[in-house]
Amino acid sequence: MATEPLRMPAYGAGELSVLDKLETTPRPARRFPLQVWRGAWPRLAAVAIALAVWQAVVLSGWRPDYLLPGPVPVLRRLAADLTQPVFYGAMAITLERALWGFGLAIALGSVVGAVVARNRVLRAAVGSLITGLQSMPSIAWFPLAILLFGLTEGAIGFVVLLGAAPAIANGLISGFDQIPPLLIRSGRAMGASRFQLFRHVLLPASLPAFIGGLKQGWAFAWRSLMAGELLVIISNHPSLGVRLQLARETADAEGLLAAMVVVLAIGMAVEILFSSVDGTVRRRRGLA
Amino acid sequence: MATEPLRMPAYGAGELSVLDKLETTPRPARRFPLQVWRGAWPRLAAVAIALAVWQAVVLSGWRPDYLLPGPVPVLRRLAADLTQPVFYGAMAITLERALWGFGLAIALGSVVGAVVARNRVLRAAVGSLITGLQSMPSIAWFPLAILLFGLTEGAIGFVVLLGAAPAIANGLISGFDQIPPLLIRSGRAMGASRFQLFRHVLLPASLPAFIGGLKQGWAFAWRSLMAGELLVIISNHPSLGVRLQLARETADAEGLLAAMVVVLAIGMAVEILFSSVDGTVRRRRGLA
Amino acid sequence: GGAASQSPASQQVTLRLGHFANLTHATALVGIEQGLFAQSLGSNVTLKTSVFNAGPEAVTALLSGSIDASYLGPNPAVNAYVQSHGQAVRVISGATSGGASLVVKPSITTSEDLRGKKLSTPQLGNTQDVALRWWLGQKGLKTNVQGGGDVSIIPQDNAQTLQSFRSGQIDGAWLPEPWATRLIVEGGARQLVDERDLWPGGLFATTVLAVRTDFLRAHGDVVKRLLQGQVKADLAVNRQPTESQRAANDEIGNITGKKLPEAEVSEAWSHMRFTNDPIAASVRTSADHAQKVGLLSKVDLKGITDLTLLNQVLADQGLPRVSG
Amino acid sequence: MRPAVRIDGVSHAFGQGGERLLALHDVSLELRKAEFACLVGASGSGKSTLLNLVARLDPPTTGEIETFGSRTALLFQEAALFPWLTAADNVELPMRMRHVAADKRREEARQLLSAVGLADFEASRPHELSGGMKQRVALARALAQDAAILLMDEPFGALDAITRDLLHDELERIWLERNLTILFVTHNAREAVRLGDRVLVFSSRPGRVADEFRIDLPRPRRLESPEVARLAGLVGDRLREEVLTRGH
Amino acid sequence: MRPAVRIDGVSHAFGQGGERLLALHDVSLELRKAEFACLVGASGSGKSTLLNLVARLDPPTTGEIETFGSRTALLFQEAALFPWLTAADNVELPMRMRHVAADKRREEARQLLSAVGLADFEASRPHELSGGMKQRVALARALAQDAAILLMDEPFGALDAITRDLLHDELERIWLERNLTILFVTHNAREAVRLGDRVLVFSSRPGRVADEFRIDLPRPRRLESPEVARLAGLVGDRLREEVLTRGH
Ligand SMILES: Nc1ncnc2c1ncn2[C@@H]1O[C@H](COP(=O)(O)OP(=O)(O)OP(=O)(O)O)[C@@H](O)[C@H]1O
Ligand SMILES: Nc1ncnc2c1ncn2[C@@H]1O[C@H](COP(=O)(O)OP(=O)(O)OP(=O)(O)O)[C@@H](O)[C@H]1O
Ligand SMILES: [Mg+2]
Ligand SMILES: [Mg+2]
Repeated sequence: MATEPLRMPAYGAGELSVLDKLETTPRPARRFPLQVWRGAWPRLAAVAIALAVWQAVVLSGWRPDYLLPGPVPVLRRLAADLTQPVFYGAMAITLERALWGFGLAIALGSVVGAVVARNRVLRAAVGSLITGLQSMPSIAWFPLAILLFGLTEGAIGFVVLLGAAPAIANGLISGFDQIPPLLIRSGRAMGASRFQLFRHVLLPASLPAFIGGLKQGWAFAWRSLMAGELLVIISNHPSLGVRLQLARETADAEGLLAAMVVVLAIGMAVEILFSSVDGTVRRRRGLA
Repeated sequence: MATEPLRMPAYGAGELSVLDKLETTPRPARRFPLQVWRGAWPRLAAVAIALAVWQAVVLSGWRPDYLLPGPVPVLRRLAADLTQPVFYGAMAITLERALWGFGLAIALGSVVGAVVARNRVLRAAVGSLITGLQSMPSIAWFPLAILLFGLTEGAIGFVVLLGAAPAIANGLISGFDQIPPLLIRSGRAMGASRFQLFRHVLLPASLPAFIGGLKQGWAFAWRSLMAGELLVIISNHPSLGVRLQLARETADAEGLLAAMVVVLAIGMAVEILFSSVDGTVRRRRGLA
Repeated sequence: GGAASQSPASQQVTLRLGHFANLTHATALVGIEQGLFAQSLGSNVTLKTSVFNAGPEAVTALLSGSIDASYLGPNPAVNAYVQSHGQAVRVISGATSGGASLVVKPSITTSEDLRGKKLSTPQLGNTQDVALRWWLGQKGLKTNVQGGGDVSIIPQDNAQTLQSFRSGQIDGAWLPEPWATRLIVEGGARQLVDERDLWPGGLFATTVLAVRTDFLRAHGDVVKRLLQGQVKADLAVNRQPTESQRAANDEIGNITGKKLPEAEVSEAWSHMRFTNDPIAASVRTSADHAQKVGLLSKVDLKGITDLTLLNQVLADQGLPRVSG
Repeated sequence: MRPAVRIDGVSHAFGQGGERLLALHDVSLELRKAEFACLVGASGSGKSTLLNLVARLDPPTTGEIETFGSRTALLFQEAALFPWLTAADNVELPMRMRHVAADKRREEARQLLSAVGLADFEASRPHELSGGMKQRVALARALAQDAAILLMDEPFGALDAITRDLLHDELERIWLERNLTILFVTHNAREAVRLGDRVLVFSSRPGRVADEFRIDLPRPRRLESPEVARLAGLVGDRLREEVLTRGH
Repeated sequence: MRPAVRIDGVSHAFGQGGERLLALHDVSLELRKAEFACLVGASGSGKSTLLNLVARLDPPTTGEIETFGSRTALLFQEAALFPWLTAADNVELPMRMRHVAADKRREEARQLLSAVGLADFEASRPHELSGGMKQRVALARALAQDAAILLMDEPFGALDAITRDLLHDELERIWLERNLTILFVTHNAREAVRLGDRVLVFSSRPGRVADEFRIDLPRPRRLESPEVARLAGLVGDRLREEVLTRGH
């Protein structure tokens, strides 16, 4: 295909001198710290407002402070926890399990979702089963997890996997469902094989929806993990799930709230991560 | 705007005689029972295969039957349950709570999602908080639920609401994010007000993604409910969540599996409902 | 009775032992913390402990062979026995007795005052739930499983009970330790009934040691050495209460990252008694009561205990045998 | 007299920093009330960009655009129909937004659709329509907006000559009847001459009005008439010159 | 000699039951190897439908289509670019699918893009391109498929006259060089005559080949030449007749 380029007006990328002139118009190139600040201030404001409301409720004396402690003692407790190495051990264990389980769930969920989405019979057969599994509470899987894996990390992983994989599969399926048919036809018209269509058209086209599915999947994984961590308690490193449960079991309101703050912070951090990936993806394809 | 129609070739809907001729070609109009059968057989096959595998594992003697009962005793137990009025009472209670809680979650989640999605500052502020809340395990909300509502149905509703609303809000947000910008511009070019844009463009455009979000929300609602039902136990009609928990606490494998079958069946029924709505929506806009 | 078969001394055996991280499991906590189990088991047995959060997981683990023996409450032990048609487990020793009471608002002083009130128990059909219903029945107060009757019984989670008691939504509860004490200390409740007063000799099972039947058959010698450890730990707990309290609390701190307040430990300690006797009679009586208040169908608990090895160990140490 | 549209020193750039692309540079333009102006220019010269700015979909990087309170309707280059609405509902939507009574808007939608030759396709959804049919529904929808200023981006690009001819007549009729101000982008110089009071020739990147032709031919004009062909030839030559000299 | 494409008694209907719409009725057609056939017809007459069938994107309701093992490339009426790929990546994709080496395909994509006048826009994403630019990227992508049969659905609809002229030359050159068989849908009768060996006139709903014109003018032809204009007039008249007599 030795197409010799035709002599044709090569439309340039604009006249630089004019662009330079435009640059002097009031649209300054944002500097980096400014950009960070623009992203951060609404979050900080939200946190500040939330803390203020919380403090106000506590100050109003609505409930005694052993039932509803204020932000100050809770944050003090959290700060105390943060000085203990055991806390970091616990966090490390929990996060490791979360990543492991979530990673497996992504793998399994994607494969199942991909296979099911494009196959009419399979979809009719197991499509609804996926949602059925998704609505199964984690504790129902405990006995099976122990039967299959004993008291091992595997059992926890199993619970997390069963919690998150259906959500991810569903996310992928609904992403596939929303691909404009023209794009698929375009891929087919190119002579794409089944796999190529998959790899080069379906997957990238459904990426934004898939990221949404991953976000939901993460939430499922995390909640399943908080429950599943009660299966195996590692001495000396009580995982976050165990901390939460212990705080609840000992009616330790401060401890519970401190643990909740940690859960919230991790959840928000993960969301920020997903959002930034999502933002990049969408900006690239002109969706944002 | 009294546009008098122009005399222009009105292209007809095709020549009927030719269509009649085409009708005789081998593409028979499907009859209704046939259609139902086409939808049902893969599901039935899947159930049959699942039961067969289960039975095979049990027959292999891998685990004693008090740990892993076979499908026959479990289904017999389920059948026995189904003859008891107390079972239906329990189901009624659970389903009522689910519908209530899910309904509230839809309302709250949609409003929050809609407000947050289209507002840059709010989105930066609470967007990640939503996912943070979503990853909070239900049990963490128990103390707050009791503080706010006491030992009432309200407390259960609260837990379900907090479980499902974030998922629904996230579904709507990610649906909005995926709307082709051209459609939004098209609405704006029509002079749509903020609300009209919302009502006539954003909402319908994000409907398929929103339905996906509702599906995820349902799963969250249901799982939260299974946990939340342990908050307020009505002994007379042990709700499904309590049944599940009791079976677990008495190491009653048969009972647990019977309850799991019920959960699975309900989850699948709900999915079939959602799917059919989703299918209609997508068919209408040429996505299926 | 189980025959104690011998595994060759050279063979390395792993004993997987389960327990909870709470005070009713003090014997296990002390035995582990002070190395008494490891000592008795000897060098060719590897001890692996698993901490459970609640009974159901312990039972599943035991039934599925993920652990070989576990300290647990009488309810889970009975469940494991009944569900496996009397095959899978045997109770081979006791550990703790007592430590449950009815605590109520200070304004309530007699059983008559309970009329029309709301009381909580940890779980529908568990030991305390049965005890409360039985006791109320004896006092002429009617209850039913629907939560109606003269006194309304609301089974709920113990932590939740403390919270709802503090916020005035219930009037009292029949609870195990340390919850009864916490309701007294943190909620201003008073003790109306100490469950010990209702049982002959003040003894009723709170924690027992159960072992898988398979393991008992295959490694009777190992189980016997485990029981030697249990007996040693029991002696320690009874003879040096202060030191044992510290050891138990240390072990709880090890596991959960947080120790209990010392006052709470010693208060709760005083409500319990530690004994090698599984007090199976109380378990059977409780099951009878459960049946009578309509919570349980008839169960056959004959053969749930196997005290042969325990009595051998006790005899070896010159201690009195237990009858179960 | 006040113009209908005033575009004053408008420049527009896309992107940021080094990646910036100047799409329009210092465009100034006035449209009289009830004027029919056609815009021709090379592909990528910034015609659509200009229309988007006039419709206030984006703010210009510099410069000012005024429409003096008149509402604008924009017919996009792509049909941009709402896939969840039938053809008739798509046409009705702008009327719903203006709170036109249901009866009235149904009737008008029907009339508009039959005016564009789609009387039988009221109930069809966009995905069931051919490319040219979609474009015609979009035209009907733009006309349903009842705006004083109509911005049309190659509205007849996907239509056959005959349909196009008929729609030229129709558009001219509506333009006269409603006193519309129209800015009409086309690649067809004849079409521009056939319809426009004025033909603006756009130069390429950055877009600028390079030249304009006043068309004084009496109406009705015919696409095939020699005068139209002659003027179209002039426009075409001017555009060719503009495109070819500015290349490189 | 065996034809390149054989369409034999093809009918196609959309929808089901009473809602059925017959888009094509009993279309039979053969394309010789290396033939350049143009298809003109009213909007909605079924031209796109026919192209979709030939590209095997849908099975015809009745009838048969054979392409005798040759691969087909379809240039859709809409550009149908992949929004997540840059212009260059879009053009490279069909080569990736054929496992062309990375260097080679990068080089060829560059050549194809500069052939359609988009050398400076390799790195742009579809949403950053104008309508005509998208169409040109799609053209480059179709050419990158290296198929023996090229199905083109109004590929130059959104292009200005000058760019169109240049691309006519380019397409003709490639067609000769690669011995392509081309089925080219257009609304522009002149374009059809300028390019085609044969011009097929499609009648409306249901679509059918109503007439065909063999164009024996020597190449290279010029769009403005009087012979092209004359033949285009004939084609246009035939189409007009077809459209107007078949309406009502
Ligand atoms: N969203 C965008 N981001 C970056 N560049 C853009 C964007 N939209 C348009 N451009 C660039 O601006 C220039 C003008 O585009 P525009 O769509 O206005 O052209 P046009 O005159 O309408 O062309 P056509 O006749 O092909 O439709 C082009 O070079 C295009 O690449
Ligand atoms: N997916 C579909 N479902 C139902 N009807 C359809 C569908 N696609 C096309 N049609 C109908 O088939 C007929 C032919 O459409 P087609 O797109 O082939 O026309 P065309 O000749 O390409 O028109 P144009 O020149 O406007 O692109 C039209 O009446 C159209 O409404
Ligand atoms: Mg344009
Ligand atoms: Mg078409």
